[in-house]
Amino acid sequence: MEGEVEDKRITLEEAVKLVPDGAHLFWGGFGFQRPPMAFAHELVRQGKRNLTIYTCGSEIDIDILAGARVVSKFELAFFAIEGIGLAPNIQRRIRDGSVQIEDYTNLAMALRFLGGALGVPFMPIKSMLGTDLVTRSKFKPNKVKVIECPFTGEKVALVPSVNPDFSIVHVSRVDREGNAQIDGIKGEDSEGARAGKKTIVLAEEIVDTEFIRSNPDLTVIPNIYVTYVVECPWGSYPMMVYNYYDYDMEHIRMYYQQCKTEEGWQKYCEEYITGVENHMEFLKKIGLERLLKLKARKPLGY
Amino acid sequence: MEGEVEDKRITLEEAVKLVPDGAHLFWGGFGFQRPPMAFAHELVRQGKRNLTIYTCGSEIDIDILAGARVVSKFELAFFAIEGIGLAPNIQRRIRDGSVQIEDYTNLAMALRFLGGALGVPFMPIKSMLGTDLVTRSKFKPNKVKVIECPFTGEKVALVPSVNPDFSIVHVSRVDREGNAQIDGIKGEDSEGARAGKKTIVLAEEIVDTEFIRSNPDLTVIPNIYVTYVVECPWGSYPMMVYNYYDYDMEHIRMYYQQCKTEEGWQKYCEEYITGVENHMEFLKKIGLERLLKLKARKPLGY
Amino acid sequence: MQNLKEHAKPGEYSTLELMAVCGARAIKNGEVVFVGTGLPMVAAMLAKRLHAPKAKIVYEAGFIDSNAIDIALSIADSRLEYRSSAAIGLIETLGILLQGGRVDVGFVGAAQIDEYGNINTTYIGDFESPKVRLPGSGGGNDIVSSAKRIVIVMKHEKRKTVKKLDYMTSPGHLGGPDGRKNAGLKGGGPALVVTNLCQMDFDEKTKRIRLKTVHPGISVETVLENTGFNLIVPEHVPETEPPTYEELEILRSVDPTGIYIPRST
Amino acid sequence: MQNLKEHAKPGEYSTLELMAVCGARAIKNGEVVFVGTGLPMVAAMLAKRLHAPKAKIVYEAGFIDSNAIDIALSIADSRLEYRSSAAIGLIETLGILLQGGRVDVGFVGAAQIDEYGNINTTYIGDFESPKVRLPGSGGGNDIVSSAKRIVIVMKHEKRKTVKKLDYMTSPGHLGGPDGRKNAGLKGGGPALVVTNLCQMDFDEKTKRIRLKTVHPGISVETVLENTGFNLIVPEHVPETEPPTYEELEILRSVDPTGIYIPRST
Repeated sequence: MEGEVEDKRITLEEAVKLVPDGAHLFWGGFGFQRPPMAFAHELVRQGKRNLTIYTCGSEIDIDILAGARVVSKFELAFFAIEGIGLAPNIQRRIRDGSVQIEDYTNLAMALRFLGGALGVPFMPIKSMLGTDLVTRSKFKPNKVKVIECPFTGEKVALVPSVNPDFSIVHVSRVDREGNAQIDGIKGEDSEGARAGKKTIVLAEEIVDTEFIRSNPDLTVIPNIYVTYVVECPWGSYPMMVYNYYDYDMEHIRMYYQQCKTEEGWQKYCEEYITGVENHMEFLKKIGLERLLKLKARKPLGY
Repeated sequence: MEGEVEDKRITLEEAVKLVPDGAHLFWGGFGFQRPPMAFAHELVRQGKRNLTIYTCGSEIDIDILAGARVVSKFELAFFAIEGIGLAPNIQRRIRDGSVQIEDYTNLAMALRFLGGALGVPFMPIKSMLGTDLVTRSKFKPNKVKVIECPFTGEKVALVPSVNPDFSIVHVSRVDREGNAQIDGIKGEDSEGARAGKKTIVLAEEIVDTEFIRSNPDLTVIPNIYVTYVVECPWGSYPMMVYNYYDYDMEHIRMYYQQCKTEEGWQKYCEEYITGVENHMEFLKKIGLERLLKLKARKPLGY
Repeated sequence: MQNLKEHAKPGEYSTLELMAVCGARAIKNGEVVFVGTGLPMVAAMLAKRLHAPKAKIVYEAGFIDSNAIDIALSIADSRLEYRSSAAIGLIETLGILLQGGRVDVGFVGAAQIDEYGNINTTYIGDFESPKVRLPGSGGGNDIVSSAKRIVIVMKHEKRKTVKKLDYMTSPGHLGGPDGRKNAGLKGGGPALVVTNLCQMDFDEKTKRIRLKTVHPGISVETVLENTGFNLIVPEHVPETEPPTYEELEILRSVDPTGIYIPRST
Repeated sequence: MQNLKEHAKPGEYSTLELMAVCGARAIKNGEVVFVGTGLPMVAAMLAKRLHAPKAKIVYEAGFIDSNAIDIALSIADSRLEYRSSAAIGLIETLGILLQGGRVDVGFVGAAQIDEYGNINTTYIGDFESPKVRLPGSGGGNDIVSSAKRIVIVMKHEKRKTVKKLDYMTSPGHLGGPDGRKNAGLKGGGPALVVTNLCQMDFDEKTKRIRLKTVHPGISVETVLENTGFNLIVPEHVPETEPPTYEELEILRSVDPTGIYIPRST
């Protein structure tokens, strides 16, 4: 009775190869939760250049992409190593002029993704009004428009929708045709995954289609939105995935300290990214013992 | 460690008493799924008048409200007894001039609720353009505005957001402080429940707060949006609630046949609504045996 | 037993069965299909079990990639959840999937259509004091506005195929070739009309409705007699390909009790 | 043991502890509170365990009515899901809860503020060639735009309390009393500023910043020496009420290892 199931699985290397230089990417995860770290590493390994990244806020994942000169433009609301300090590589790349940032707010970015998903050219928002977020822009000619509401007369800001070439999202689990579940907060990933012209879903684990179809209510990203699926356990390390593993603060602090200098960053990049062949070799370098210590405990989920 | 839990439970009678004549209501459920039937019956019993109802599409629930002259205005996209015929009471009330309908599309209504929930005065939509849905209105001076997008130049319709006085939603289960779960499709209830100035959640069953907080991912309507909670088993009968019970097509067909005439409707109303004291007496009239036959089977959910 | 790929003979199938088969054939493998209840649901289920196993059926209430095994009576029927990929809501289906441009083919009905495929499902008679108030748009206008192509399924009568609609609920090609573009609409508009007498498509240049095939046993004259607007009739009008035995067999298994497609005698 | 309701004496608590207590006291029972990580999170957890057990704590990543038992290091930290009512996303928290007008009090930090409570968290120096690029708005502008009232928590320095911001990230009272209304903003704007030296509020008529209380041991002169803008100083400036032993005890149990509030010596 049931339809044929398409197999959308490819490897991380194959997925990253699909992204051409100059492409525009929605970048999933929020704060320390589910950033596509492994995808960032592979973008660096394959030497991609001149990408534009759209995201609400991210941390060492996008700092690495700036450090390795993979990304030249960001449209976002926030970047830092939360709770520790400013993102060291992005700071340097802004100073040397190789990275430009167009500033929005978190809600504005999330609505830009929702607008892209909904197929409308803009979304209304009641933030940003009256501030330099409206009046100043770095590289975007039409960053935001303030109009008077034709129903109430009040001022409303309109932000342009985004339909990036690729949406990159790291999730809890997915079946081979792309039905994805996300445990815990979704950040802006529900909208972002629906905004991309193509969407690549990386997942901690691949589950049988049977498992998904027994619980349709739990599907956060249905197959129709998903172009490719990548199995990628520990794919957000050293950040966290709810119900799977906690962050490795020791590694994050080491990253922050070391990347304060360009030399330190180059050393980190060589040691953990370009100097290892792939994601599995990276994980081996971190070591099984360290990973197992981070595994989430029930019912806490961290 | 944990915060105090507020008890928002009231009875169906108390909940309906809160609704004054002339109030504006979001009306939950979609098609045959989870309409607030018991709430409709109680509105009739308490003799409410001159309500305005906002909904995407509904069936015998709103036909009853029109028949009993509880509602004088609808803003909606669809009404009928699906698969059977036109809604008999609404037809008569339109003819005698006591009911007026302002037409939108299902997406337009759902977006109007989302806009109300989001606190913006309008939402953009790419439907309705070029049709009489834009050019003709019954009672609404500013029904829809077509503008040129300030980013792309394309035409976009704007629909006004809705923040009704009360949102009435029937769900699968809820805890006493108003955290609600909905099994199966949500229709426009997620947005509608968030748009109301006050929101009344009726539920098939009340569950312990412990149950909700063990699975925060399953909460569809969080407590902050909910003003009152009403325990209301079989509250959508003779329509359906996924995982709880199927529709009673025999009753629905009887309703349709009988309500083709005003006399038939008056008889139905007397027999099943005004002539029974409350929801429990209505259920007793239907009878345990009939109800048990409709109980949902696992894993089908119907 | 007959060869399953052979065409059934007159009398071996009903007109409704032929219409369902025409609807099914309009669905290509892998497409995202937006349908309501009734005949289009049966057509989509038939297509999925026959030539389009990778088609994804979407119902506006929120069911995505449904694999229902029982016939549903409501667009929001619990039956449609069975082994679906996801169960969400209207903003997801009508907003993100449909308006977002991800739906290939949408099926709608019509109380009236005009020669550009514009549709009325709201009022019969005058807007101010109508003879009949119909159910309204529902998701109909949304589907016709944004799906890549539209299949209209309706009964063929003179009073339903009119020169001027009493009310335009859903946009066909509006006034002609640039009508939809000028109005700001995203979808491709009506591509096929399936009736109890024939199939009609639209002239590429004028976007006016055109006879495509006549059903077995129906003459072009009969179609014209039952049509209220000016129908383009090509020189050669082929006969609609009858159902195959395979199509009929599956169709009857999809709706075994004949809820939407009563069994042919 | 001391009476829990008594005030602690100088030396028994740190300035950060006093600031957290000031933040907690700004939260009323039953309110919806929007906080980030750091000191405001600790303040909200303290309030909830003391005088505001019905307060609902919302974190922008999507955690609603959180009951975390461990201190989180990220706004999206899995620790915040523990026994929450719901875990959704940014559109829910920043859009529907906050912009929808359901958040009573929001806490934000600031790298610079001016005398109308306008906030900079984006650039230090010139926009075209800044000295430092700060993290940006994040949800800060959204919170300050739409919460009913705002509590700003920051270090009190002359270079941070300026006459003119290098960049306005979030709207205080803009140019004065009608500033927010004219701009179309929904929320009430900044109501309280908690620093390491004092608490400041806003003059009802002019919406300019005003000294409210000075922390124990801090003089009005010290505050003025460390302030870059014109601060309204009322005739009588009371001393900030020190923490009670009860407040301190709970505060220390909320952040037992002193991640955000190192233990006072």
